[in-house]
Amino acid sequence: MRHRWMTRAGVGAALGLALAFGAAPARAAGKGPIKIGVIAEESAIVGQSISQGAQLAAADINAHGGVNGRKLQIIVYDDHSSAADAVRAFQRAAEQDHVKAVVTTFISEVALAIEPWAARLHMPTITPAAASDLISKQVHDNYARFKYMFEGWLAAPDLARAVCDSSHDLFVKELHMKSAVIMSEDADWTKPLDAGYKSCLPKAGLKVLDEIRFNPDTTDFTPIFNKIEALHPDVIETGIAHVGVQPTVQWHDQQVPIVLGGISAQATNPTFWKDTNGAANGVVTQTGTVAGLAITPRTLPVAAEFVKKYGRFPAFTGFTAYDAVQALAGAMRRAHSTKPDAIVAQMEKTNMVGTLGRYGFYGRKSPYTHALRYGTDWVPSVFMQWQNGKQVCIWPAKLCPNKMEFPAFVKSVHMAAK
Amino acid sequence: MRFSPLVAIVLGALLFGVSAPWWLGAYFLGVFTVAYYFGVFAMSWDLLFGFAGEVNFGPTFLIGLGAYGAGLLNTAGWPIPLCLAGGALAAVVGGVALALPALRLRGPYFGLITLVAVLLLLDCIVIFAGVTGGEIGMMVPDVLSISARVNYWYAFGFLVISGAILFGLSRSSLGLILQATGQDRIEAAALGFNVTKHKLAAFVISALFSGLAGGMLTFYEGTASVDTVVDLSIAVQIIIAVVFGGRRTILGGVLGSVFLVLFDELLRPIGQLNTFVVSAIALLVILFLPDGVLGVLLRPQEGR
Amino acid sequence: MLALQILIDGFAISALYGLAAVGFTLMFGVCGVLNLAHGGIMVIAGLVGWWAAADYGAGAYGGAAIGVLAGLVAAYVTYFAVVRPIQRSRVIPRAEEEIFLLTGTLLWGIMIQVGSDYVFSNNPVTMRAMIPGVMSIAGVRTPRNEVLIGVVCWAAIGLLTLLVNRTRLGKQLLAASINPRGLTLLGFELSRIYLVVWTIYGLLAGLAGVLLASFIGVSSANAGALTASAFTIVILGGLGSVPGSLIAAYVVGYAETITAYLLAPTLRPIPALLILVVVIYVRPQGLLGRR
Amino acid sequence: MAAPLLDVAGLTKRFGGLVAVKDVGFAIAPGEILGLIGPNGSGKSTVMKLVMGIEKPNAGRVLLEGIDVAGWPTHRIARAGIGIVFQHSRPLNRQTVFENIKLALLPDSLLKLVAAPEVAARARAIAERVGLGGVLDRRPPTLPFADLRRLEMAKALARDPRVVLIDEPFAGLTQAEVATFSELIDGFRRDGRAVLLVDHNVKSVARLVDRVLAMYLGERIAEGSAEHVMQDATVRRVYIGGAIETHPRKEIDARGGEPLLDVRDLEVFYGKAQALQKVSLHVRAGEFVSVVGLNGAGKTTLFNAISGLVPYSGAIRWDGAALAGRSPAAIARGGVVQCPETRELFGQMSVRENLDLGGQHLAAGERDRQLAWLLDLFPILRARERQQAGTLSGGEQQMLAIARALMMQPRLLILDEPTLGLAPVILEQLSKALGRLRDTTPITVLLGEQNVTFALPHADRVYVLEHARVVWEGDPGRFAADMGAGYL
Repeated sequence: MRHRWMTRAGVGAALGLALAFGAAPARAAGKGPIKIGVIAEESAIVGQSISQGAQLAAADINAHGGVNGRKLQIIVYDDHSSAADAVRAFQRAAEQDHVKAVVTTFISEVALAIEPWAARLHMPTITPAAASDLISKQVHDNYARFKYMFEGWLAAPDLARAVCDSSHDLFVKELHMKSAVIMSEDADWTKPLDAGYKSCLPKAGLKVLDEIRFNPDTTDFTPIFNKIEALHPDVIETGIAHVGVQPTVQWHDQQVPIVLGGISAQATNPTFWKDTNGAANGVVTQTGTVAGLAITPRTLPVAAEFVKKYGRFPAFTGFTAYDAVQALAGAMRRAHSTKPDAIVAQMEKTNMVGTLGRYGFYGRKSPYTHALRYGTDWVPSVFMQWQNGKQVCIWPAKLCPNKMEFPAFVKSVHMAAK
Repeated sequence: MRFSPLVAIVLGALLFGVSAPWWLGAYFLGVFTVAYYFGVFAMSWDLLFGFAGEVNFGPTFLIGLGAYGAGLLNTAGWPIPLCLAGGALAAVVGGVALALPALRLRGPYFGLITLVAVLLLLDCIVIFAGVTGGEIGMMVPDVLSISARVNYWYAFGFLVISGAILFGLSRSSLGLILQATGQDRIEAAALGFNVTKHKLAAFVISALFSGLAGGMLTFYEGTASVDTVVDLSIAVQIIIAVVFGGRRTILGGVLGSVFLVLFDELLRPIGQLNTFVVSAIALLVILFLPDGVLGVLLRPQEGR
Repeated sequence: MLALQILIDGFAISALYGLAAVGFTLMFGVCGVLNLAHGGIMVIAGLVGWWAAADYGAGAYGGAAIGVLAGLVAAYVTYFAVVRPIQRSRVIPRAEEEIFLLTGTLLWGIMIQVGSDYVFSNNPVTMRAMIPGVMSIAGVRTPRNEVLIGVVCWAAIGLLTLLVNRTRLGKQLLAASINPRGLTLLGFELSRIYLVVWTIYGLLAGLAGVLLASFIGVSSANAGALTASAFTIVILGGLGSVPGSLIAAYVVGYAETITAYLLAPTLRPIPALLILVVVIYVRPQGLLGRR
Repeated sequence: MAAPLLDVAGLTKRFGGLVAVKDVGFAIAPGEILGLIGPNGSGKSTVMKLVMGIEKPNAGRVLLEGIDVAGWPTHRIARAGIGIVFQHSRPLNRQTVFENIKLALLPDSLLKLVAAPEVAARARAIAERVGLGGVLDRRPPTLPFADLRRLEMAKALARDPRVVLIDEPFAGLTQAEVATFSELIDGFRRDGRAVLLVDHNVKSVARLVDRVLAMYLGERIAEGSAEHVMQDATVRRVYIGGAIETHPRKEIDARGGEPLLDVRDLEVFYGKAQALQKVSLHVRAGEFVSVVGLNGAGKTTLFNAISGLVPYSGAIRWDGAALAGRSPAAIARGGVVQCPETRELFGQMSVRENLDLGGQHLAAGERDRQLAWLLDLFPILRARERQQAGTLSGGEQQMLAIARALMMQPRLLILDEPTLGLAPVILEQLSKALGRLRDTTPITVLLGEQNVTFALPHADRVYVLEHARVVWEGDPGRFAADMGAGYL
């Protein structure tokens, strides 16, 4: 009896020792490669593209000699799109794996949960897709504390501007449309987006008939479409990312006779046509780029590499993550350091040719400090339309000569023309 | 007096816990910090299930109330200690609300109600995403500390105190009476015990510790999210931790929690599939070792 | 016009809710098992059906058939790998079998969800409409597929009703739900009856998953929500009561549709939950449940 | 006689439409032991629950030392001074015997977390008194059955109740143990407590009680000394039935050869309680065998073992092959069909549906013939064909249960306690049907009964089961002479 629990105690001690040894290498963070953490949801294509884009950038950088004589190493963490998992992964990245910078998430709420941790742990952090203006607003309002956070994609107010600019050209000038309904999921990033829509769409020539916000859990969109149809708008300007497949398929199956435009993040996925069984035909959305489009000289080579390495064209986050890592590497090079404050100072000076346009951040005077610059001289923001299984670029006209095409049931095109 | 294996295990665990900050890296300290809070969840659940005999499938209802209650108060500008108290109060109110049907219903119906309570809380959080952050999570302004060590000590201290209180209660007169009411409420009443009063007490105690731990976890992580404190998968994790560690042992839940959290973390390199593997292991334990680890370790004692 | 629209829209979604719930309630009624891997099984059926139709080239109907089959296989695995070992275990105390079954199936459901996450990603997918196009019902434009789904759901429910009430096998199922011991004494093997129920259950869940994929789409992330929704409906209708579940499915379906039309789409799930809370406190056995 | 400690009057309890207890009253003085007897379903257990507050009475009063406690919650009644010893003991298995007794001594308080010091001494004293002094540190699962019953006694004693209710005090105990328990209960009398012993029959409690109250179908049928009640005509009719008739069939007795059913040395345990002890019996093809015995003697256990529903040791052979290892359903399909005491009808299905289920194993034509024959045998079922089985009267339900079993065309029909809770006029109909069954078909029947008058007329042979053992075997003609007096 007595020796029996002695063995048990022995087993316990062995377990403890194993833990101690397991933990020991963690302290020995030497002069090896410079580590960059990537935290995103691997099960989602948008998230997977983030880690793939980052890996690709690191491979390119390492092929050209690395950074300050050291290689870049990407460490990927899966956050299952949960704030808590993301924070836990962030802590692990900072404290256990000693990364020097973090590229994370396409969800604004997750980015907002990470932002205070970036501040607390002084970790240069960039989100390649989260669009909420709150992220950059916090940097603006409390620069000393939050300066470590960067938005590597257009903030929501700029996204709204892009939608208004393109809508003016595409829907008002070309199709003579007059009215729109805003249809957005209830999330942090759509609040500034909707506000932007409401202020700039009328200026662009589209009267806003209604704003419909819905639960991101919604699966049945029939009532929403019926409600919108009753208002007889010419176009539905969306702000959707959590949902995408379902509203698109139901729009198609129910033959809602109204153009579906705005921002539908899932529709930018190359797999969207297959996911919707072709229901995406005719859908217009804002995106980063489409296959075959050369926004800058870097766009096509990176896209080609991506297809070569991962077998398919990435979601737009593949490009933004690629650019984010390039920007971080550039900042480290210029700073000759991996110290957080030095990286941040150099990041702010970034002015490079990215894959989606000229890459740089708004300064401290802008209300959106550290958000990506929007504009024809910077990132122009491309609009695409699904046409017979292909993503076709339709705006801006300078880059995209293609015409819009709509399925026969979208009657609002002809009604407006008359 | 014989030196019981339980004492040896507890002493070993305490030694491990106290010495850990000197030889564990910051990150693993963080892992244990989370595991300790889960340990309190598990102990609170075991008090209700193992002693009062109430199968509560919704421990996360109580935890979520505590976490979100504390978080919302913090957003409103309250200091952390008051927020924790407020969150615990919210959880206790929730515990009483759960106890009311529990006292009227038998069999599967009570279990169902606890599940519905979680769904309801989940929907409320999603619907009022404006204040709660919805499915993604709510950021709270304050954290306990940003030092992994300090956080570890908070969690460890909280675990030891809660463990001592809950284990003490389970071995006290109240624990005896609770077991009697849990096993057969008619017989317990015939022995002169007011079953309603004692069950209510069990719910309140369980809710109090669940809510406190939920609030503490929120202020450790800086966020309260559905995925960490409300989701049914968390309830499952708690139940599994208890079943794995040993039902009706109170302390077994801590063992199970540490195992689950640690394993989930150690298996992180295999990527998305870590949850799959941990679930599979837990399923096997449930199928083949229903008495749990501590149950097996302590078993020889009974055969005297 | 609006009323008619609500009537038509609510009908199909309610029928789908009903179909997803009857298998679940039948399982509890006859076998006493609350299968918390329910949503996972539906998701598997939908995802495999989509895969077979889109990638494997089985076509809309072939994909649907393969999807239903996948649901059946998933149900069998649930039974043989999780439920039966727990029921036959010598080490699990009988009194605690219930909680072991619930945690076991819940764990298994998580494994299904994470596994299909891994294989299919959590992107929502939709199966091609079996009959594309729209038709006009009293002036309301309705997709033909939605009509088809309503018809198929009710055909399946009708077949199930016929099976239970009109066939010898059905009588055995009914008898097993009332008094399993009595049935044993009449020389019927309960294990065979349980296998039959799991088969019916697998087919129903598979069909519901496939229809769901073609109506509103499925994603591995839906697994928990689908279980919860079936569960809510079954509690509301009364555990084990098939007609109760159907009534509850329509109550929930229409409550949601009406809210979405008349109040706001964001508030959609609220009324159904409020009804549920009231029912639980006032009539915990559900609308048609027996205690 | 001293003023009664417990004074019950006009106690009535209805469950839905069923009146389980109707206007029952009794009084127990300090130091007095009252036996409350009645067959299963007579309402005696309900009376006990009403006194203890486990069920709430619809009418009547329960005076404890002059205070009406009727309708109080159980724990208040317990605090007021009534203790109960349950028949099925459910101790806390993870705690020691000492802790189990200590539990019963604890105050009903949330705040007193540590037991008062005198509690331990009290617990030890009580343990000594009931004979558990040597096993204080053991855990209940390791204790023999009798000690578990002692533990129940100890728990009831802990509260020092003025009134003690004891349910089936001697069930499952050996003769030697019965003696020590009798002594223990007698001790309660000497303490000046009022004791209510609840049991199936007078015989087991006769030596102990001062008075006996007999119940049947919820009503009091007799009261008085044990001898008086045993001689009471109504009581005898309830337990034994009227005059015993027998109709021996000579040709059956002459037939020897291999028995169809052969039970050898059958032993069954429920946990630690022995329900059957070395029981052997056999039934030959075409025979009508009755097993008589009071409730709790082990009849149902015997039949359940034959049907494969409970695990057993010993051998049960059917038609020359062992039944062990076959599923209950397979045994039923093999021709051994049980019509259980609980009837196990499908309450929400119609009479016809119940019968059809029984006949599902038969070919279509055969099934129709069997159904027609059975509806002739039980004409009342023809009239009720579309009615839900659950809404039938008790007698009709019993006939349906028998008919449903017969739909399977059994080679051996096991009938367990068919008379349970039935009115005399129904018994007569049932008896006639059995007679016709015996005389017109080659069926083999194994009947278990408490009611001797019902069991004997058709029997070819009789076994008497008492206290888990077969104590007598013979032909019905000799039963009255050998067993008639000692049966009750």
